Amino acid sequence: MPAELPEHVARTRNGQPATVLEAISEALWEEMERDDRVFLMGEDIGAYGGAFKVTRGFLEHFGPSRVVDTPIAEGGFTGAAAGAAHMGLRPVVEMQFMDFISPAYDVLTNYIATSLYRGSGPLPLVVRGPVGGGNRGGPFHSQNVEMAFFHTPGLKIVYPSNPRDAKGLLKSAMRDDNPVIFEEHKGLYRAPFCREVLPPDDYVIPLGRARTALEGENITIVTYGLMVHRSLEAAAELARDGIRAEVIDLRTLLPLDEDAIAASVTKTGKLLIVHEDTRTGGIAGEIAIRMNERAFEWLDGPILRVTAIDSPVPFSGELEDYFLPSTQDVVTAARYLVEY
Amino acid sequence: MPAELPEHVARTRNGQPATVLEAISEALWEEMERDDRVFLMGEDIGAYGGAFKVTRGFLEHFGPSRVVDTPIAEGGFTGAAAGAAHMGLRPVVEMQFMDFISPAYDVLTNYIATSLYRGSGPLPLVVRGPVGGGNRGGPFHSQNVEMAFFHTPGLKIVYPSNPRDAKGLLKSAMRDDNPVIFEEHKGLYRAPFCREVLPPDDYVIPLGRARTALEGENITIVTYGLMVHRSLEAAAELARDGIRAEVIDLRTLLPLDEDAIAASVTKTGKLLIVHEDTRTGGIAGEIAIRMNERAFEWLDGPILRVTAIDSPVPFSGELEDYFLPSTQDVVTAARYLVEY
Amino acid sequence: MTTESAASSRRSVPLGRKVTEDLLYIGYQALALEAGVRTLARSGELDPTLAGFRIDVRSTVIARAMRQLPGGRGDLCFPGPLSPGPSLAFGATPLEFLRHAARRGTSAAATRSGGLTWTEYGRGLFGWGGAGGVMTQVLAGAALAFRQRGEDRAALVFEKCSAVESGGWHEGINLAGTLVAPLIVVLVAGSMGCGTRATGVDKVARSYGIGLTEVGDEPHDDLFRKIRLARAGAVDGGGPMLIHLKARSGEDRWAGHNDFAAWAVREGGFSRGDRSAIARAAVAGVDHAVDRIGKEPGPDPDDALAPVFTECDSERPWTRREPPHPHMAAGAAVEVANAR
Amino acid sequence: MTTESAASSRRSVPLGRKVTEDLLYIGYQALALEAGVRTLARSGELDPTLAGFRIDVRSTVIARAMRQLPGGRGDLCFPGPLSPGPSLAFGATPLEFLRHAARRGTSAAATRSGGLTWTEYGRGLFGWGGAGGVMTQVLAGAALAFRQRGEDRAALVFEKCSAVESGGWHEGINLAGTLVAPLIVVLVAGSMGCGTRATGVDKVARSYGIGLTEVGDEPHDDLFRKIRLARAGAVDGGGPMLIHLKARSGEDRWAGHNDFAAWAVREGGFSRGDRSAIARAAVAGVDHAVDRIGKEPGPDPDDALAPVFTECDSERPWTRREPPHPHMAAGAAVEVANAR
Ligand SMILES: Cc1ncc(C[n+]2csc(CCOP(=O)(O)OP(=O)(O)O)c2C)c(N)n1
Ligand SMILES: Cc1ncc(C[n+]2csc(CCOP(=O)(O)OP(=O)(O)O)c2C)c(N)n1
Ligand SMILES: [Mg+2]
Ligand SMILES: [Mg+2]
Repeated sequence: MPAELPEHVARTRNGQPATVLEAISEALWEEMERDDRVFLMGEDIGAYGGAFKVTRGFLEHFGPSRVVDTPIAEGGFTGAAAGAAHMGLRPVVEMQFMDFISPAYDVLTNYIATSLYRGSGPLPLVVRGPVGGGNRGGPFHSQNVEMAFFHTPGLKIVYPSNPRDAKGLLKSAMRDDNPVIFEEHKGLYRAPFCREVLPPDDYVIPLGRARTALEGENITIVTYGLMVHRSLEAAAELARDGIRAEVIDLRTLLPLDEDAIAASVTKTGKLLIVHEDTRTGGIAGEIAIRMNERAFEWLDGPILRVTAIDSPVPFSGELEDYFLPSTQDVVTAARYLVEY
Repeated sequence: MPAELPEHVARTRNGQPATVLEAISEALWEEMERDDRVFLMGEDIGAYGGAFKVTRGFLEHFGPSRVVDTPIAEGGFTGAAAGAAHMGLRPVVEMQFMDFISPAYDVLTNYIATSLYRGSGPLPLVVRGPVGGGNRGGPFHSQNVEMAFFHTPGLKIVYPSNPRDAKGLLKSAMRDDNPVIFEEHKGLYRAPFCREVLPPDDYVIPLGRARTALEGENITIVTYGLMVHRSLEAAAELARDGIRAEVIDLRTLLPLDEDAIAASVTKTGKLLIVHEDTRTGGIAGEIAIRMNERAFEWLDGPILRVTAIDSPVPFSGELEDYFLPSTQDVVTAARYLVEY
Repeated sequence: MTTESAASSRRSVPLGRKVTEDLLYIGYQALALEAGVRTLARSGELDPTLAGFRIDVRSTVIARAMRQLPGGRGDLCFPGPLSPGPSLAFGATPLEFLRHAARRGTSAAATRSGGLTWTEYGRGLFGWGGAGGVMTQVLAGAALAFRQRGEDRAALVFEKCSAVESGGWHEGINLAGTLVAPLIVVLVAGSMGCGTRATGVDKVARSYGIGLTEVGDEPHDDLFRKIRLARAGAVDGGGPMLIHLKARSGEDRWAGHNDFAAWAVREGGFSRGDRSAIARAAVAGVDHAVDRIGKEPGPDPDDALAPVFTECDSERPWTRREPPHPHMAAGAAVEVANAR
Repeated sequence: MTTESAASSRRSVPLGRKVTEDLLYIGYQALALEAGVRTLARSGELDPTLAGFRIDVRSTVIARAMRQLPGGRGDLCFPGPLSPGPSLAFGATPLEFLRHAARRGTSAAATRSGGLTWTEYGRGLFGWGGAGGVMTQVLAGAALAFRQRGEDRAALVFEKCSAVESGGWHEGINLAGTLVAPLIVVLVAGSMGCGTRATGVDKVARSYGIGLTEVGDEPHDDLFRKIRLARAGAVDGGGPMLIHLKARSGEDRWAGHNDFAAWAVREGGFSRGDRSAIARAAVAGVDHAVDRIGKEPGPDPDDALAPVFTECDSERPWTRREPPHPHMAAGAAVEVANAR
């Protein structure tokens, strides 16, 4: 009954446009209604409703055994979530900021990622939380965490760029039997440019499949998260010069949809990768070598990348803006590559 | 006085060939004699002499305040090492197996790597320990850890392939003002094929500089650690067919010596990267995109890689051999690329 | 529950005939298996480090005091450093244990995973997953699942006492305490490791406000009753319980079992003949296993390296060893599917 | 040291004129600065979340009871969640604090690092470094360095009481205990966070066998003496000391300082005029800072983004944003140096 729902999980039922944050709240709420094995764990997600209020109203509705406030112990409660998953529950763990996933690095990479392989069975578990810069959060509240886990076989990594995908991907992640890291960009949570009316049905978006955000012939821009929007802005500027860029939104980073990238690169012959995360050891490298393996003969120019610079995330606004990749950086690099 | 030295730190002084393990012990011993700010921390490194006996005899000679046995708490003692480094000491932390560095992931990436940047000054600290497969150690005692840290600005990563480099690089790492992760392959520790008489002087090998292990014109093989030996074996086999491979031993992974790689690639036009670590998200990706940025016009074929497969390290010998990259894999890939 | 109240439980929990028989049988199994492993290690059939292999027979009693039900409906046990003791009590056979010790056998997981423990939910057995302390977190989560579903089940975990040095263990025990989860943690007094300032396990228990049972040299009928009481406390809302398995004061490691065997004849209703028959049957099973283990073949990599992701097909797409990728030949059509 | 022995210390530590004057001055500074920060936050000059900003004035006394020496030769302090209280006591100016609060100012590190603490070894100040609990580890290591060099120095760390929930904190305190390091840990009673089963800080202290001092509403002259004694105990071989800064029972958060100000006139040898002059001077300094902060320019990225590695030259080789790499143009000569 929509009347008693918190408004941020009732947007779709009320036919209103939803933000990314609301789409995530809706996915959690609907899956908890659908499947009573799903439960939430995290710091201050219950009475307080979460640092970003994603789970506001959940405790009242689902009760304390399904909305579990934890001590400040990311490693411990992620390990416990794994044990609960082994016993048939489907935990969704919130990191207050994804930067604080690092105390859980050991249990995620050594224990959780290897469970199926070691014979301890599938381990359905989602670790979700806010990532990304631009919010003046400084080095400990602004990181992107994908590359901490991208090298670990057995994990999946999802990073949506819009409300529709966020909801559909989170539902898929929660129904997946593998552990999934789910990154939510703070800059998208309540962004006015990023609200949409969501399909009213119980839709899912499959993991491991990229999306063509814009079709084009002259250059492929592969990106994800907030950078999808920067890349689309850049594409609009390029279009004024007659350059038609194809923008691919990866959506899932691991497993990587190399088929989609290869299909685009074999069409355009040029590949630019744009990620907000820092440069060295970023995902652009893996994409580059996969396209060497798959599409070398189609490359009419070097595979290039636009990224943040190799530094912790700066605290001051001036420095953070300088640090982050900008729309103009994408335009410059794309122009260079198209003219190559 | 050599007479009273443990034999494994007296090889060079006695003019005998040293193994990689002995070279590492010598570097530690000599630096501790040279600089009384250096001290060691780790699990059972004192009375027990370390799991691999690298520090046998150190406690007796240098005393308990310079050879500190710690609780089993990798995060805690790495954090404490950072504090001691801030106060002017130069800690060298041993991980009993480098796999157990993961509980220290948070403090290494968030605290230690960012210290200089955040204004807490340089943080001279070495974290060293055994890595690598082939020893039937299973998933928790066989990992290579470079890619857990390669994405973190502020860290250096060193991975030697022979006794001479191991000693010279470890001394450089200990004299460096930045935090350094130092990986020692268990398969090289006592390998009979890997013993050599070391220079008697107090030499160092600079960090960040690769080494040409073999000169050639037809293909560049970039590798490091134990895989240098596999690659040299492969090169010998290729030479029988008249294929002359150039083998580059990276030695330092971060910062990456892209000048050396580019110089070789612009000569051979073909690039094969060989690493023991698993495939997706391995270092080959970063090398591939850097060579796209630097040397695209010189590439006469795709950049390819030979790696372990994307899986935890298997326990059984049959499976582990299948999992690890072999000399024959290198030969096959190199041949394919030369003929491309 | 304190030691005192446990001791006074002697009369309150009667040992049935089935339990007595089981405890005798498993104890004799352990005795014979210890000898068998040592022999196999000395002959080179097993890892030589197992030549001094020991079994703490008390662990069989602790495990047998749990609630054991077929089909994975009973208590859960991680045998940890005391495997195979608790494994035998949970129905594992000596041959299964030897397969794990030998890194081979019929189970694919056994050949992949390593360690002397393994997962078999049907019997309530749980395999090792990495760093010390982590299994306390994982079993805490399993126990949480039991409590949330209102089941009469507990989770039992054996940890070396050095677990108290690791932060991960503290997070696990604190979480179990906060969530009042029926978790029973056995801390096993050990020999290696530097130690902790927290010398008194009793003080640690008190600081978390949880029950403690101390185990020494008592006859096994007493021990069984103690553990039964602790388990009942945990399941009946008492939350986590700590069991301190202290170093034995006497010389004879098998005294507790031998005293118990004497008690079985004296008060337990068994004849000397019954007892001998039980012992002979146990020893025969071990003899068979020791004989058989050398004759079993090793695993086939293609069969045993199961996918890392649950939905991977049998082609194992993560096996990316072959550099000549089918799509790499110039002109080949690239078939791709693109989502949305 | 227990609470009792601390209370009986009243006569044993005399407060000199200098200390009394300092405590008065810093207390008035804190009072004025709290008001100043709130005003600036409400006017939009500082982050609006600081509109309810509070200073616990007891932290100024705790910090002033440390040994303060110029040139980084005295005690070390991490002010943690109670900054600026302890920072002021260690000689920071209100303007310096406001610069950090405003994410700008003359220090490059201030603009990069974030948080309300910063590092200035010359004054013994230490800046924040990430996850809760980590600073206890780091300061434990600093204290270890003091002990190893036989210096009369202690390390002081303020942590929210939720640190007890984090394994990292346990590892730090256990390590400090094991190594008998002169570390003083203040646990600050807080409001957010789910909590721990370890409700009694006294029981935690006892489980580690370390001294505890409890701080409540006492007048600041008493408080000062208590802390002096705890510090002496830590430095004289007592190892780590815990200080529990309890929630105040009374309404008036400044009662302790006001009682002390009264005592200064009654027994401390100060006239009312002296006291007013001290208060006026303190307030004037804060007024100046509040006035000045709005007029300072933000940082210049090119100046403020210092290198991540110590030996980086001013070119910042880690700034790899520009895709058109000079070496990429076809035919350009590549100059490379190859080591060894
Ligand atoms: C986090 C972590 N670090 C290191 C190890 C490697 N390790 C295995 S056993 C052990 C010693 C354990 O000592 P103790 O608890 O005293 O047990 P004992 O071996 O003496 O029985 C160590 C360091 C580990 N398993 N986990
Ligand atoms: C490891 C870690 N996880 C999460 C956070 C984010 N965080 C900052 S303060 C805080 C709450 C602390 O609660 P408490 O100790 O009760 O202090 P209070 O805010 O109530 O004063 C959290 C979760 C953190 N700093 N470190
Ligand atoms: Mg021990
Ligand atoms: Mg609180």
